[in-house]
Amino acid sequence: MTRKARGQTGSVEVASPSLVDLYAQMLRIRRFEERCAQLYSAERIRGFVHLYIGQEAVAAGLLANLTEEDAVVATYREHGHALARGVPMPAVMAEMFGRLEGACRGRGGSMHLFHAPTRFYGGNAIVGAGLPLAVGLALADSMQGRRRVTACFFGEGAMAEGAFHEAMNLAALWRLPVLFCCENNHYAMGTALDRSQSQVNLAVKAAAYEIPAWTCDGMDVTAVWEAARRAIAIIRGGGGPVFLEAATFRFRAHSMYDPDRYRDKSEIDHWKERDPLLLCGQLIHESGVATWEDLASIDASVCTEVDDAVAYADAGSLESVEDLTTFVLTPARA
Amino acid sequence: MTRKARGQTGSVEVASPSLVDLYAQMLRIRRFEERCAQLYSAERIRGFVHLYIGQEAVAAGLLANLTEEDAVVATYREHGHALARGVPMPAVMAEMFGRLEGACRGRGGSMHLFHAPTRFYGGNAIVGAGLPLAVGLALADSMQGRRRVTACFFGEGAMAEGAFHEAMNLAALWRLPVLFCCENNHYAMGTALDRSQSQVNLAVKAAAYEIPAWTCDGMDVTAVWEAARRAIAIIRGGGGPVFLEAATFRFRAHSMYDPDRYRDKSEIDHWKERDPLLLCGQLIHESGVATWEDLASIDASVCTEVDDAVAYADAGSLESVEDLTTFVLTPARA
Amino acid sequence: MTTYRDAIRESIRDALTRDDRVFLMGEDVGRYGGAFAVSLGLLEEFGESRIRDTPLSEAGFVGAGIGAALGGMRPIVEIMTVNFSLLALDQILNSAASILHMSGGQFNVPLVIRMTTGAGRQLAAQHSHSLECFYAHIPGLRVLAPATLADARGMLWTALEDPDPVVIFEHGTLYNLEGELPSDAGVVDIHSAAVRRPGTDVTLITYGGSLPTCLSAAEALAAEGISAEVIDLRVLRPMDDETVYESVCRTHRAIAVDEGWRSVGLTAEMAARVSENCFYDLDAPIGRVATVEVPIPYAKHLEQAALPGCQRIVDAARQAVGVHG
Amino acid sequence: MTTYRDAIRESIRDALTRDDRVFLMGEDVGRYGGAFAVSLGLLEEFGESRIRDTPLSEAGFVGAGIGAALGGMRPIVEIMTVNFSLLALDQILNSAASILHMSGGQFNVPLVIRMTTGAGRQLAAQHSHSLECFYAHIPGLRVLAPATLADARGMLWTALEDPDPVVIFEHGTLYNLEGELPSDAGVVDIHSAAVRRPGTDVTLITYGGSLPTCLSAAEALAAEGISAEVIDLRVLRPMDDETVYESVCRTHRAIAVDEGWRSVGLTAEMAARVSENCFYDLDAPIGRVATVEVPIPYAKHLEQAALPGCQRIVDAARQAVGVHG
Ligand SMILES: Cc1ncc(C[n+]2csc(CCOP(=O)(O)OP(=O)(O)O)c2C)c(N)n1
Ligand SMILES: Cc1ncc(C[n+]2csc(CCOP(=O)(O)OP(=O)(O)O)c2C)c(N)n1
Ligand SMILES: [Mg+2]
Ligand SMILES: [Mg+2]
Repeated sequence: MTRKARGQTGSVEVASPSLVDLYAQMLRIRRFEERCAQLYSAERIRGFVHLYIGQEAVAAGLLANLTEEDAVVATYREHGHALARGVPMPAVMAEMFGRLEGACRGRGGSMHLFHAPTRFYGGNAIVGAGLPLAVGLALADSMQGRRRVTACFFGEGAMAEGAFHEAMNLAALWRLPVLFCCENNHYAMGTALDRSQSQVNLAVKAAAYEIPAWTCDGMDVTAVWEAARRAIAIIRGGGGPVFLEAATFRFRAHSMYDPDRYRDKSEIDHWKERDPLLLCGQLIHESGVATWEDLASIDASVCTEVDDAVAYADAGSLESVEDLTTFVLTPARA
Repeated sequence: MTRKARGQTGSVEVASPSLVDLYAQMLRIRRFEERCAQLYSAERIRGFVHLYIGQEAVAAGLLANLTEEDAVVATYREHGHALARGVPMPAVMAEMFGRLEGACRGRGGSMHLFHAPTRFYGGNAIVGAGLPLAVGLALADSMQGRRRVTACFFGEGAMAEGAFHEAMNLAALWRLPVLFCCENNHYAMGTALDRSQSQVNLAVKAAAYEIPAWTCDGMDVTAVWEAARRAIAIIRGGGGPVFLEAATFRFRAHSMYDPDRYRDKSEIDHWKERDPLLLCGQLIHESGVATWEDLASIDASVCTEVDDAVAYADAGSLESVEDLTTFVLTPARA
Repeated sequence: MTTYRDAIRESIRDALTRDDRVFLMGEDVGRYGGAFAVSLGLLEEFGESRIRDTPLSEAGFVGAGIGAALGGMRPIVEIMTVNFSLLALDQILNSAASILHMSGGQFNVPLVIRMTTGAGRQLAAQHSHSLECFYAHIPGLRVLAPATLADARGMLWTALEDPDPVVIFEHGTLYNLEGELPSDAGVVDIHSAAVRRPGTDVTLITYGGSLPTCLSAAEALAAEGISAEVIDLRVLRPMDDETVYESVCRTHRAIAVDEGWRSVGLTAEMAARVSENCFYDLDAPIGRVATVEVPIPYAKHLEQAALPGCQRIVDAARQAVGVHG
Repeated sequence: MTTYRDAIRESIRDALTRDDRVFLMGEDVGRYGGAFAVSLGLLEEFGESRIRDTPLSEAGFVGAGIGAALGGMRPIVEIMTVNFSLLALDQILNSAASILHMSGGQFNVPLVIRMTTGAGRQLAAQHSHSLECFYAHIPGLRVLAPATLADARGMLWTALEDPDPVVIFEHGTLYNLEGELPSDAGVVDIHSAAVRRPGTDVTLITYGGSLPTCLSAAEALAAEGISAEVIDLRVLRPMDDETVYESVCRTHRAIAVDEGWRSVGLTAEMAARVSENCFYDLDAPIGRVATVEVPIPYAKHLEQAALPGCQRIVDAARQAVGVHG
């Protein structure tokens, strides 16, 4: 995806990505995570791993609107956001292997991907805790007169946390440039939205903070892209924060530990009919911008990218145990 | 004020208090606190003391709707709620003197009045922390099939806390019998409402939780009484929680430590024109239910009640230092 | 054969059957069956009202548990893990632990809070905490750490009979612990520590998830002719001193072992009490084996290097008895 | 003559003048002038953006401070008092203290958090906490406790130059402390403890609000011919051991003094370290003078009975040196 930012003050324009770009981005996430699942069973990856499969359109569509200068705050379900943001796939895979070559030298793992070059601020695994961080990143930008946007992703379950409430109020009160993106996949672990929140219309809840809020189809990458474009135009224009709900669904269990007893197969199958890759592929086909063959060759190159990432991670080294306590406090520069 | 409760299942009716009763109740609070202020300057009362003067109509009007079986949760600004709920004035004054005869044996002080006989659950001094307690008290009632109401008082500043958000959602989700009463006195210490919340229409904010919510004139005791009556009818009818905003104002500083630099005298004077005692007195006069002389004699007897409370507190004793650590853990009954 | 997980489930089932004021509340305790499958099946048996799924609102539902306890119920509130309990710490300290005292003895808070604790499963910095020390610092709480099947089965029962708030820590690595449990297993005391292995040369003082590690360390030490006594504190607040002092005055040496971070943690309290009260009986300084002071890293080799393993305990014991090599 | 309060205000003013990335944020720091009048006048001087009043949202604005630090600012976040800091503890532990490590060294969090601590003003159970021990337990934080005018003036400066999160505790009873301060008073080190009064018979180890109490205790002891050395830890994390050990190895006796509750608090860590490292130099067990384990009562005589007063310190020191009377 081509991005260009016209400095700090001039207007910022992001070239629209092609449908094929978006498709390729989603496919990278899908194939990467399918491999992660295999590697988890093979015990090459450990800890908690939360797959994003089914939700790819949200990260791909929204992040295509950001410039290098913008920032991203995500959750423990963030492989997709990291990849779509441009964190190199080998660095992500190596991190999950616990390697020194990983994005965080193996200290973070699947739930804590951080990447300075792309301003990717985690990888936050305390539900709701990322929202105040995003508010602060945006506060820094607004105090420094920078026209950057901070995109903050979280699930619908997080909206019950006090941190959501406090962060929304602060962002609205101070008119900060935050794009709050709620990925409503309808479940928080085993808890369905209507059993966790009295207000199931999430945009209505967000609007109560005097924040412009709307919903988009989180399975249609073009719909997400368009909705995010609108939101970011408002934010960059100084209109303060925007709340965007993306209605989506996770096709896999909450984590690799989850037997997924609480959802009917029928419900999952119903959503799979609107698999974001399927929808986007059809759109591409209908619009004729590419052929099924083209998509097949994209798949091939994506698979190669994943293979290479695994090989890179495999060949990686381990942080020395002597360095266990580095990065706790920074040694005083004598 | 006469109260009667027809047991746990039958319909519950509370006789309407007379205007004069309400006036007397407010006057008890006013005179009590005027004396507290003097006693604070005289260093007979210490610690933090938050006066309720100006807001009397809210506690008096709302609590006149409760039965003995109902519960009350208040804040650190709770002298008025305690008195209007029926906590004996001598016990409240003795508590502020730190006496063994105080409502809490001198352990709580002004900010922590508790009283089992009237189901008065504090006296909570962590802003917002009382709301989840109220939700739990109501949960206990609903699980036990009791038709009680829990009235929970808090300030508009507390609505920015995460605890407000979490409690409102739980109460609405579980349709619990809580009356959330926000006493909007327009300031949280030195912070005006519009500088602390993006949404200054508090009922709109509350309604976003799918909770019936409205505002009443917190300076007019009859308006508060009527609004609370409506709310409690819904709650007792099984309609779940209700949010009631009472628009009011504190005539004194936030606490005895506060120089009150952040408010114009003109703003305070403007509100004093609608002093709840003044408004109620006029109403009584116009409606002719009592004469100025009657009100003067009420004042006289209230002053005697306050004198007696002070005398009682004065004559009180001190908890023995040997008992310092009682009420930390209950000794196992051998 | 039963497991630690099953023992806890049985004791919850017992309580729900015995007393209709008891209910279980927390995130995913119902439909999901509990993040660690502790409450699996209870929803079907007791229904939605008593096996109550909550939203993600730790402060809210813990506070609601406190209120429900004040309202006459006997709530068992599950905080999924200690890592999330900080969000409810204000409610636990400033309300649950303080109301009895602030009210001058008028209101007890008969609340039981259960949470999983500990590291060892490569869950990284935010999901590997052992913060028992924070709770053990708070007057007004009773803090328990079941490390055996009998305690997993019995402590909850006794806790529910306590009029005051009780916090129970279940170490994540213990859930699959297997063993026999008499069918009539029931209440256990929640006041005293227990000697889990008698010994004469050195006392290993520990609790919870570190008990198995200390028992293996004692085994290894025995092989070298060092007889280690292993004490399971069981109750982290209020602590039972007598059992510990009696042991140390016999062995003249002690090692405090805890999976929490070292500074201002539980090993500090154990060491401070013993050195204050057994001063003239100690032949060596009290060793402290705790977690290295670093946010727990994800990589297995780094995580293992941070945690107190068998070897570090053995080395500390050797040093205490003056054996080096 | 200046006061502790003025010294802090001056150091904030300095920082705001020196570095435009610095700003002060918290409840009532602006219009109100700070709950303890520390920031009085700064709003008029620096404006609303840099003297930023916040809503009642401790988790929210502390988290925002962390984010702002990540975004290149140098925030000074004021939590009105330690009593409310529990609402932000998750942000402080799981974000501020952990991000540098979780990110493998990519992101520092140059945040300074200030809060008032302590009891003694009859504010009762919820407003009288001394929870420094919780923060001193957390790897990734630096924890400071200025007890003198020079430290009140200098520690904030040094803290703002630190790339990592620093938590500063200001004891409420110190704000009116008066004294002389050189107009050029500036940075101080934030690594070492300081001997505030030299002595030969016993070492009193303390910090913050208990320093004045220990100095009066030393005075009283001197009158009886007992020479007490008084050490001000200054830095609660990471602790400076050398200064303490050097002293205790000279005096052979030590008393740890802290206004926090006794169990699993800072006196435990002081006692554990000293008994571990000065074992063969100690002539008596280390005494611990801390707050009685009870929610602080409102009544003055009960509150005073709970807090570590001069007399309890004197008695502990006497006992350590073997004088009874
Ligand atoms: C504060 C907190 N409480 C509980 C958890 C355990 N937990 C992890 S993810 C999750 C569900 C979150 O649901 P949602 O916000 O909808 O995000 P999703 O997982 O659906 O993407 C829970 C309960 C946690 N990590 N943090
Ligand atoms: C969690 C918490 N933060 C801060 C404080 C300090 N404080 C006490 S009252 C108050 C203002 C509360 O305002 P509001 O909720 O409107 O109630 P009011 O005092 O106006 O009645 C503040 C900031 C506190 N007690 N608790
Ligand atoms: Mg979800
Ligand atoms: Mg107010």
